[in-house]
Amino acid sequence: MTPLVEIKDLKKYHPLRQGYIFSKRRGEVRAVDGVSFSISEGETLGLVGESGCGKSTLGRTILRLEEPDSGSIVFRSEDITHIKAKDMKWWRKEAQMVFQDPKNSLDPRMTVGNSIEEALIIHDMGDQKKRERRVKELMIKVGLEPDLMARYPHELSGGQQQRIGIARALAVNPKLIVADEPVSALDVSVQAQILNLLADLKKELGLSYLFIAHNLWVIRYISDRVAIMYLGKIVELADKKELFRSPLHPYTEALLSALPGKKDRIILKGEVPSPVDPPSGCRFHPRCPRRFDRCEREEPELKDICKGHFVMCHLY
Amino acid sequence: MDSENGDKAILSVSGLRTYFFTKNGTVKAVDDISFDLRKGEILCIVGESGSGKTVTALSLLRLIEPPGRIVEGKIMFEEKNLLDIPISEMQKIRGNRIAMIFQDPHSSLNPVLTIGEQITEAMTAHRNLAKSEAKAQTIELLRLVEIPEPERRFHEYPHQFSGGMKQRVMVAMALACEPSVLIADEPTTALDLTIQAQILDLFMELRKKFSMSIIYITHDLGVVSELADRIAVMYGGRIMEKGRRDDVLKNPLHPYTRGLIDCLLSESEKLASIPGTIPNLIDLPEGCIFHPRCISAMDICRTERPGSSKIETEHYVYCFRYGGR
Amino acid sequence: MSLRTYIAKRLLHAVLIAWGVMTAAFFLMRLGPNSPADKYIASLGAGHNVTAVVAAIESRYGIDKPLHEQYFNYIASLLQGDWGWSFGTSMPVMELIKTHWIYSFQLVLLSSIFAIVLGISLGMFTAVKKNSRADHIAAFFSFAGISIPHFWLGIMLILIFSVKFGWFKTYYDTSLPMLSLENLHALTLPVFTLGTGMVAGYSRYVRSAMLENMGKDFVRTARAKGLPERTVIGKHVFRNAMLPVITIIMLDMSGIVFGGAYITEVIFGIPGLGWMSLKAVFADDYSVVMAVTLIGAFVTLLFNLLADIAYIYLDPRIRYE
Amino acid sequence: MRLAAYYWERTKRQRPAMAGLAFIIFLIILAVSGPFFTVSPTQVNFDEKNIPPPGFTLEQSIYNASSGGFVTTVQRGTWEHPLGTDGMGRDMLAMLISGARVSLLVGLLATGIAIIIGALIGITSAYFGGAMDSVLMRATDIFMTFPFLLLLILIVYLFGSSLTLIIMAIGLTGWTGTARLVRSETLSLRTREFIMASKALGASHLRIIFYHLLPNTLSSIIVLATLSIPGAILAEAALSFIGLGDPQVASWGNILNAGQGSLQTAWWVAVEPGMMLFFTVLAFNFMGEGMREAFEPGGD
Repeated sequence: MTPLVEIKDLKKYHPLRQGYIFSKRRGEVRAVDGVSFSISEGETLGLVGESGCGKSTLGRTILRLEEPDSGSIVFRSEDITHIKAKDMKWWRKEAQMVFQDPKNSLDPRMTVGNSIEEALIIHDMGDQKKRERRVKELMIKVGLEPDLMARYPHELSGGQQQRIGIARALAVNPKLIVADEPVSALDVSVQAQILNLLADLKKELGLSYLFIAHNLWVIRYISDRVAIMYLGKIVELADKKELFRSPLHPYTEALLSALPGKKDRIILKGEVPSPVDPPSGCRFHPRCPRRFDRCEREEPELKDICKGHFVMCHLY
Repeated sequence: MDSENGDKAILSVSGLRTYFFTKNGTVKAVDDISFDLRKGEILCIVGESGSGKTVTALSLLRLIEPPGRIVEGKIMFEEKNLLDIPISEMQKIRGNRIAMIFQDPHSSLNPVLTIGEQITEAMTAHRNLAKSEAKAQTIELLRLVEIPEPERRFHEYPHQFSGGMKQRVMVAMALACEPSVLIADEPTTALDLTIQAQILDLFMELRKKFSMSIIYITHDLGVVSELADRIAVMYGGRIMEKGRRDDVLKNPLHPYTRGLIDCLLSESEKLASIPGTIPNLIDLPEGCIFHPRCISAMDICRTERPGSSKIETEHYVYCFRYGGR
Repeated sequence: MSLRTYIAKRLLHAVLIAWGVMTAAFFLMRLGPNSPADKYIASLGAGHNVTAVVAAIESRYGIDKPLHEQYFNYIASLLQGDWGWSFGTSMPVMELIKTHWIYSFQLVLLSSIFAIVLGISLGMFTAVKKNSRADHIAAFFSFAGISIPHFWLGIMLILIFSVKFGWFKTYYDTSLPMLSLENLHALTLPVFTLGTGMVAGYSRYVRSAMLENMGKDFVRTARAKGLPERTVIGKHVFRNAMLPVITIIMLDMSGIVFGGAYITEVIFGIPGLGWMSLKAVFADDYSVVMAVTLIGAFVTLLFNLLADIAYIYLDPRIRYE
Repeated sequence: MRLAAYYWERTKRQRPAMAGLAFIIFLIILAVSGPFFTVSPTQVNFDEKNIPPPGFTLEQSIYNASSGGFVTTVQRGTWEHPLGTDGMGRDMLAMLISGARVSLLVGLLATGIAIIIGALIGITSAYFGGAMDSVLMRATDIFMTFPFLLLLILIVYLFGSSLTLIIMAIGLTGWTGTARLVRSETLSLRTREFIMASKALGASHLRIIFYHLLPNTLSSIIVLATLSIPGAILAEAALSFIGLGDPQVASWGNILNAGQGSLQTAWWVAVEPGMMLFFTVLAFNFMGEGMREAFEPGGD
């Protein structure tokens, strides 16, 4: 498989500023701190991590909704790391985003039809008649009655709102969709519907997903490969079946042990440290049940252990 | 109070209805539910949002605020119906005999009072304690819930604590008077994965130590499978199925319970899902409220509300497929 | 951020704003179509050596100097306490202020106490009794209180209680000793005039702040602990509700109090700063008008600063950031 | 717009707001049509001075030119002057209607100016942030530090007191509240996901400001505008009342000023304009509060 998008050593730091006249940098939140991976055509990469690990920032930076500090993003051999705002339109058509909170991701003062149509207006896709037909098509595609297009977001249920969010993302025929926790705000019985919809659309339209979640059963269902993120870094990346069968990184082991049906839960001590001042050496070492001397001193690298199973740990 | 199978129940709820009288109509948040809590057990109430599980918990302590009101029912606790006693007597039970932990530890603590004061207050409300004595006990409690440096943290404010630590403070507060019943309303939902595991672990330990009876409210079937002795599944303000953990999880009978478990635990290519959405509680469907989403609905489901049918010891289902009359 | 840095930051901000205020006042003065000299000459009438007077006044005000020099002189003399010369009364403006400020101060102080005590009690009461008949009646009266023009209210009070019933004098008597019951009696109508709008406003702020906090999760926690309702409201809700209320009350000092006190003084003839300023307007006493405006701004600034500092002591989230 | 209709439906349910609206419409009709059925508000007639409203009487001494002495007469109110006359014999009704025109003009125009300036400054400040935000907000702080009325008095004193100038002055000094509100609303909207979604679709800054930010702050702006009108009206009335208003026009504040001097004799001259002011301000406040409640999200 050829990579659709390839990310190399991507970094995104958010500066912390103080003072309003002579603002000075007091430090930075290392939200994304050197991340590399690729997503193949038609593949879903699941990205798992706890809140504050930088997974959302990573998603946004790839879409260039935030400016990367260093590293590169290459889409089909086109480097998009530094393209200017005015040359970005084609990239906006190739890559789209589905958001976490469906209610918040729709403009409350616009009908949902207009929200979808906005994509078509921005990219000059057809006259009004054509656009309306396309909006109807899209709504049917995501499993909604086209009559709903005249409604406002607050008149729809959470599941319906999220379907609108998906339709809006599909309007420009993208190849890549970054889905940032698209089901975590929904009820369990509705989550399954949206996940099935996303899986069907992927097959039908040949999409690739970067699927961000903190919930492992969601990831297990939707992903082809899975990346585990901790404090701005990817600590393990492997084929889904491989990862769930034999997790290597102690952090991954602990996360997987929380899945229902697993009897002996691994309980990690302490809390996620601040990304402003991450621990020395391996970032996970203060909480790691299997740490040894070297972990504190030396930062491990993301190594390929066997056939695409990457792990960042001194144990291997 | 004897429960359905003759065991001693510490808390027994029957026919509880809590409605919210809003401008747009009456929300039947809890609509005729009955269950027992036995001594030393963990009862998990499982449901999605809008199922009425939180309102049930609040009703037990009579913490329902207008426009909500407990319309009818009986809550028997220590030989008394909690719905009949005056509010002053209810205040003596709250925090003292029955304590509660809430979902969001960030908003459940008063931001302008120190942690120490908030826990001490829970103690002195019910017991005559000297100030120094209350402080010593509070610090002991903080140590019990594994908060490091309790003497220092006693004087700190909630915003100086992380989410997990705040929830530990809430637990300490609930334990202040060593209650016989603890109600925990989704105590880990607002927390991160690894922190959730820590809090759950704390629960298990405390349960062993204090032999409390716990009502644990959650939407997470994974947690249920670990924690519960018995389970009650709620949907749209009603109980759909209740019984011992293994009976319900391994042999779910109600189509809703089965759907829910399939959603979460299936590993097949296509996720099982329940069609449709959660009903609007103002305009509930006639008959069984689950019938519009039920794959095996019959005619009678559309017109009549099913009663409970006893499948085996302690396993009850509210569905016409199993009698329901 | 430590406590000291926080306070230092607020102080720096206040100094910056004070400088901005002085600069704005300076340019406003220079932008005006009339120079102080023109105004003074207009009031002199004919028969004077106009050129000489103009020259004298312009050098007194320093208007003959280049603009930047005028600006620095102006700021420097303000900082030294030289606030100009009042032609109307032939004395330094600072002296004039020193004799008049106390009348404004007593009016504002008494009205604020009246308004804060009554406003907070009324707000708490209506919040606890939400949607009761008493709450609706209080809501109606606070709307009326907010909407009633206080200068009209003052006149109506005079019409009813002074003209009709003769309980009070129609004018404030300056011969009364400051700390006496008679003085308090004489200030009844003025305080009521100025205080009504404040009571109405404060009671609504307090009510909405109380109601907002009564819906918070920590209040439910407090109830779940078994605390009596009195403690829940009086301790948990009240302390949180007071945070925004104190800020609003402090910030109000500028709008309601200065505008209101100005006009109340005019209606009742209380010789405070407002009364003094209006007299100066009609006497074309330029420096006095300017001085009162600046005092208003500086006092507002001071109250903003006090609000900021009060906040630190009330809200631990700022104290320990 | 279906959304506008929806909010109108919800506002309609607020009874005080509707009463306020009715009063304001009545006032506007009166102000516009007044000149066609009343005498001139400036027409002085000393023979008819201090006539009370019908139903009231007033004893006063009037100099009788033919007998050359003072005669005590009892003045009775007549329907010719339904609200009486003032000390110069001017018809109160005519003056009050003229005052309504002045007040409405001041309220609407000055608020309009203030809202436009405030909204522009607020949105620019929040959307672009950084140094732009710092400078604009410090300027706002400086403006807010001057007590509103004192600043108005200073401006009127320095630049003269025509009605146009007063309106300009109120508008140019009254924008700070709007700027703050619009800024804080824009700041919180800016981080909302639907703005992010528009950016992801490739929307331009202008599109985001005009299609998303502005419509979403509009309801707050409308409410604030409605609640700001009374402030503008009262400011003009206060200026006129202390004698710094436009002497060329009969405004409620002017009449009230004259009324204070004749409290002992002609009480109605002070009562009537104040009453009009009170009801007008009350009407706008009721309307603003009602709209605020109706626009509140999640109200149902």
